[in-house]
Amino acid sequence: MALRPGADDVRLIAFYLGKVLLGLGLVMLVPAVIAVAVQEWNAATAYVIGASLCLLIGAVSDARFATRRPLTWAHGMVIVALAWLIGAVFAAIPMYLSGRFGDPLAALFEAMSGLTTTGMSVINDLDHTPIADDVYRHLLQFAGGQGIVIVVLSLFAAGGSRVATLYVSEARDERILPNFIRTARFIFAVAGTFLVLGTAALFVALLSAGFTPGRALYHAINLFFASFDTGGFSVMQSSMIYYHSFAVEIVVMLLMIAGTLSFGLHFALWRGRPRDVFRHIEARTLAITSTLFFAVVCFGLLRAGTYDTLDGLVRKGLFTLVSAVSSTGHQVNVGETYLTDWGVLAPAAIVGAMAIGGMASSTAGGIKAVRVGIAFKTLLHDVKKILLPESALVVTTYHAGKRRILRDETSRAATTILLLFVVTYLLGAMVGLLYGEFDITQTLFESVSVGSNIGVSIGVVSPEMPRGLMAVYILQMWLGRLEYVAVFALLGYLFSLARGQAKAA
Amino acid sequence: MALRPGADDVRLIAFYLGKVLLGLGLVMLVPAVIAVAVQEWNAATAYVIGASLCLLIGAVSDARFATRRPLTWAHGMVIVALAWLIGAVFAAIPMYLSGRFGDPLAALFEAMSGLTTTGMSVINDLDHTPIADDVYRHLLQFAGGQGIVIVVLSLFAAGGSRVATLYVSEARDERILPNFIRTARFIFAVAGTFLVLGTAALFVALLSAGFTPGRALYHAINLFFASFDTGGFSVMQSSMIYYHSFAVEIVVMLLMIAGTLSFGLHFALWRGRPRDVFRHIEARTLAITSTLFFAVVCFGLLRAGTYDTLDGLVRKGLFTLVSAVSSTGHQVNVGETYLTDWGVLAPAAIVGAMAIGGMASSTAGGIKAVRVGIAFKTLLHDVKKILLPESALVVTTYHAGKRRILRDETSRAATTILLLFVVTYLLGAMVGLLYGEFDITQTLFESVSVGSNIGVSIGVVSPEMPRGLMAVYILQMWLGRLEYVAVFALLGYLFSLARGQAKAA
Amino acid sequence: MSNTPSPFRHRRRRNQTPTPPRRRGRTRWLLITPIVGLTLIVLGIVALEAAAPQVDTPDLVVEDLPPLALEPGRSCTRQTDDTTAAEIRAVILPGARVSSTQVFRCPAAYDGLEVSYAGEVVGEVLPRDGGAWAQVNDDIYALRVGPLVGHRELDGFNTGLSVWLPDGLHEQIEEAGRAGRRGDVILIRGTLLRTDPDDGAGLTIRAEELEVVAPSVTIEDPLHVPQLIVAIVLALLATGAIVWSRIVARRF
Amino acid sequence: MSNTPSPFRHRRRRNQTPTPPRRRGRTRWLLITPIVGLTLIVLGIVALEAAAPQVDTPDLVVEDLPPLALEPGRSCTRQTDDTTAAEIRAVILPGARVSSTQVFRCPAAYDGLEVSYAGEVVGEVLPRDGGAWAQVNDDIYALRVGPLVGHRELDGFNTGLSVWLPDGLHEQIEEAGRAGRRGDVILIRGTLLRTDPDDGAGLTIRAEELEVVAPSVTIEDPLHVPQLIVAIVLALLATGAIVWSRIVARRF
Repeated sequence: MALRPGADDVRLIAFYLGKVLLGLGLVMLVPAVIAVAVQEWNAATAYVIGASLCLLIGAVSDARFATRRPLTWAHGMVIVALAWLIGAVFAAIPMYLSGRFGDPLAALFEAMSGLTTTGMSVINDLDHTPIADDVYRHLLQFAGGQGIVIVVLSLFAAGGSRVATLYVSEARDERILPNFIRTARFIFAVAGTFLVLGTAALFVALLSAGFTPGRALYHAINLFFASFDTGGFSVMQSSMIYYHSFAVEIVVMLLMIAGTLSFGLHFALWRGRPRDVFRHIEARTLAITSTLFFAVVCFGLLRAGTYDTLDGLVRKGLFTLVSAVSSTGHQVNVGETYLTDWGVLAPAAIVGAMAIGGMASSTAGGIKAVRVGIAFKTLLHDVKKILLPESALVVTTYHAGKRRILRDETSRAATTILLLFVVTYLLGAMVGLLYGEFDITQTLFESVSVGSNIGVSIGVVSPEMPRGLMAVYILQMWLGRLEYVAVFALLGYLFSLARGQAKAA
Repeated sequence: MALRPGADDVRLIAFYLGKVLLGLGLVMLVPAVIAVAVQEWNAATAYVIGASLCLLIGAVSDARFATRRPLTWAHGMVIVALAWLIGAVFAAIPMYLSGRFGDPLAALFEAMSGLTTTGMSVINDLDHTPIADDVYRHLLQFAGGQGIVIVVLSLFAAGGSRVATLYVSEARDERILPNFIRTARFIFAVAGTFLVLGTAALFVALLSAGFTPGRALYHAINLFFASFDTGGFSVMQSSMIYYHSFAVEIVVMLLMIAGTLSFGLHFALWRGRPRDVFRHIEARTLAITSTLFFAVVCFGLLRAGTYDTLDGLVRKGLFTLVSAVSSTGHQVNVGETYLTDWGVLAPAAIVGAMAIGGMASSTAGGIKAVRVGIAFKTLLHDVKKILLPESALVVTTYHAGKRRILRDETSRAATTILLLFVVTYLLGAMVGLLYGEFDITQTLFESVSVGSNIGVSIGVVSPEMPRGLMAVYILQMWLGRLEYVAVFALLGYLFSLARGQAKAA
Repeated sequence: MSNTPSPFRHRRRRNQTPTPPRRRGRTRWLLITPIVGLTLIVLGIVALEAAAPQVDTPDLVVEDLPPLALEPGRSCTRQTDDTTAAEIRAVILPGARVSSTQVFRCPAAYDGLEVSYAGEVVGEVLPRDGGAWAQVNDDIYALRVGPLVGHRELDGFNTGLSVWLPDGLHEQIEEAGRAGRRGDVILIRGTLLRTDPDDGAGLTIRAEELEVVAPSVTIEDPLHVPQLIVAIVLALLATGAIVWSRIVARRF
Repeated sequence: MSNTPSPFRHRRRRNQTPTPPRRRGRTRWLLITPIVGLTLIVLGIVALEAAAPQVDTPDLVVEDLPPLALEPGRSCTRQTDDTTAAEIRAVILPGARVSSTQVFRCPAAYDGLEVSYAGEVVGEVLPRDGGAWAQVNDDIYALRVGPLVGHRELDGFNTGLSVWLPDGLHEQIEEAGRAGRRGDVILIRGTLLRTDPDDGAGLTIRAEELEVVAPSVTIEDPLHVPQLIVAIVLALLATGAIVWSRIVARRF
């Protein structure tokens, strides 16, 4: 990486980015076709423009930069970091053409929010949005959640082995099957199964909630993408409130929980090894922290007098917590009421749950339960070392697939990333405070929500929000999704490039 | 430590704790004498009772448990952890007898606050408090700040070498002179010099502020203890507001800064090596973070319209920041006005500055600049490692007395303690929220303030505060002062003891 | 290209032969092209969006609504500031018209009060036993400028309340709003419940009276012809590029 | 005592000879004594404090003060809630009496207003060029129950405002409050400045009129005889213990 990158490296990166654009172009064809089918002509032309631009550039780069040079680890990092950025820029094109965003930055926010499965929205007048636009927004979550980068590369690239490195740099370092292609196929199998089952369950629940079959199917598919990919976009501005149905809420909760399970745990469940799930450090951490946070949320809501029935605690408190932990962001309350009607304790607990987020190797965001678990074990380990004579050997173990010994590098990596997340949360909140319009509860809530790719909003994010803050939030979503490492690699790469250029000029 | 401690160990610990009580008893004789001199008879009897109890128990333990057994590292830790607890309990006795605290817990809070140089006060009607009580409160800061434990032990214990271990466990691990006794003498020389110079400067400033010579001397001595030992108690409830004097504020600021310099840097200055100060990682970290925080405070105050003059930014903004960074806690604003009149950004910046706190090996509290600096270097180090090929050797250095290589253990220790502080801050804030009376700005501010032994208050701490929260804050002050390690050691020790007892029973 | 894995490149540079200038030039070109290209694309898209045909929607202003009880309405915070809620509650007369924004700023103040509320029914009316749920928006798109179709009067999110319409009332609603259609605007009178036990503690209004104030209106989105032309041209170009790249790929 | 450095003591215990029972018993005794002792000390101190002689202070209530402008007064937050400040400001009549607590809850509302303020001068009056600074408290100790001497009516912190008294006014103050003395209670009228430029942007009242409402009062703190007796006994015991320990130490 400290090598000055040459033209060959840039070509290689361009080649793979072209592949990503090809994939994105294909995704955009879906709403284009739907728009034609429902005769939304202006939407149709917008998606054709977006898709054409992606495919055009993708095809040109494919033809011009075709290479058999192997990918290094550094290349992989840079490609992933750039793919999310450039992907969001191109994904924003048809959004901006819809006329529902005040400026290109807002469209970029929406696109980044979709691709990173954050699910914060800044769209104006969502309730009158064309069907094609709705489908596209929800589809972006699926594309981003199931890893547009990996998927596209695994489909297009000649051999699977050399793209496996991309997989690692996207913070999904748990390879559950030896072969990369087989892993990708397993992920697709899981997603496909859930797609069929989840959509069917939602369809039934929506039918019984009073929807007509056509609308029920439409809502079911969109809800599935938003829930299982832990996105959190919604068809109606009122989000889950719109459905007035406990059945829908239960299915959505189950899908959110499924979405936050790591692929590794899905694999264990798939193979009928539930014990692996219960012993896994990540599952345990999440179970413990979520239980604690739920207790605090309940205490806070009861004490504040917000809800005094089991109904309220479950359908509002538990649902919001699950939505936060899974980093989905579906809301059963209007954002502002977290500030005005939830007291002081419950929102703080939600912020805590959001900061931790879900599991690594899933579409969930946040610090990730595994890092919190390992950081906790590290603390215990260090305390134990204090208590024992210096000569004593302290060994700490944890379960992650199998029993593992806690190594110093693991500890270090976990705490470093954890600290980076915390620092980003705080800086984001600080930037929010700079505007003076919001108080610290609001800016902290929102900063953690975007930094963890959650999407539950307390009302700071809106179409009218300050543009500087919007840019910071876009950055936070990108950093949070990539978990920093790939971004640092990109910065290092750009730095070496700039140095090379400066000399040549 | 995992050894089951026996009677010999308990005797050894009791012996040294007795020494600590002897020292505390001597401290209490000072207000007793003053009370007699100014004819405050009830105060006099209260201090005689406190001093007698300390001296009685100290003398008995001295006679009964005298031992020449060497101190182990574990013993040192346990003694230090217990010394602050038991010291605070005995120090609270004359306070409670003054009748100015609603219950013994409040008196314990005040005593712990003084000994740990926190400086939060819960005394009722401070403005009518007898002179002896005022002197005692301020003296406690000096006793705690200059390390009652070390000092007493270094004076009483036969040889200096075996108590050096205590010094380390109190988180002052930078031995600046090879010999312990010489180090202690140097610390005394520094404190003595500052005592003379600082009190003289304050005396002059107070005379010109309109005080009579007698009252000026009285205020000067108390202010010196509260400022140089980064305590923050005050003679009048209105704290620094009472003096209406920029000159007093400037001398106090200089004393606070002197108090937050580590003994190592004092030594460098003393020896005429200012360059060592500027290169030191801790000085640099503090300079950079304080400058940034000051910029944010100014921006926040200007934007909110709180102050629009240089006067306001310096005498209110800068003073409060210095008071926070040095973990002193002198206030130039009434606590509640931070909430009602400072906007949202400036208080957040103050919280950030308080969380970091001052330098290690000083009387300042908080995470400590050296840990923040090392954690930052660790992050840079890890990022550099990402950017370089795996085979490359990454070496990060920092200055601390001399140029040092950043070792993994140093990084690990720094980040672990940093995380513990952050977790404690958040838990303390969460407990505050449980009561529902305070919002998150208040509980976070106050939790960080007590956890860092600062003492700036936004109004949560008061004589009427919830008692559960008060107990939590006492714990936070104790943990913050000991920086966790000694407390963990104590817990481990108690655990092994309990196990031993359980079997014997 | 050197293989020295050092971050201190400038110190070492002197001892190396410079990289061939031609290659360096190509790298620069490879970096500048995408930046220039992206800028052009963004500018083009912005220009295209600005050229969209606009529609006037003055006839969508809903008039003759009762005035709002409070404007804009203060915020309260449960637990730490309950007095504000009490003060607001004290000034709301029975049956006064409230807005959704007001209610969200201080839900506790309105809990259990009899209020009026006016807005557009959006999405769909969801029939249940004994009545139906409707989402009723009272934002600017509902009451003033109409759905965001063919015009650019952006005013932020939709805001609205959930309304329970018992049998006998919801039948009056003909059409709910969706893309290109402003739904029926209704004026209701009912009880506002902060935690409706029949809706999982959701915030609802249980309507008792309903009046359709304005019928639903369909708005044509005029065809954006320049966008159509650009789309056709780009689609042709993209098809061509893909065909070409397939040919190249076969050769590769 | 074993030297095995393992945290898993219970696993190893079986293979060891048990520690001699006598020593174990002594450890327990060494642990229980301090706990029992500490408890006894705390109980004794609490009992002693409860036995303190009390004084009645009804004559310290300051009467005939004008009523407060607001009671208790709402809180505002600069920047995020400036409307509350404006609302409070609107209802304060010129010269109305304010309390320090009110002012701290919303300093912006009172900035520049002409107000009355009543309280006890505490500490000392600090003479400067052209006048003097005084700290004037209006808490319960100042206006109702008197200094916390000989009674136990605890009511929290002192609260008060800084007052600038120009020459001609501060001379009227005879004594400021301190331990065992309630200072002069004064009623002033003046301008409240949120950021007084002559006081480094401090919050002050610049007085224009002053009236001494109640003169200073000295309160005797009655001697706590039981406490005196306990002190003498303990002091003798402590002296004895120290002498004894010196003797033991010489032998050691």
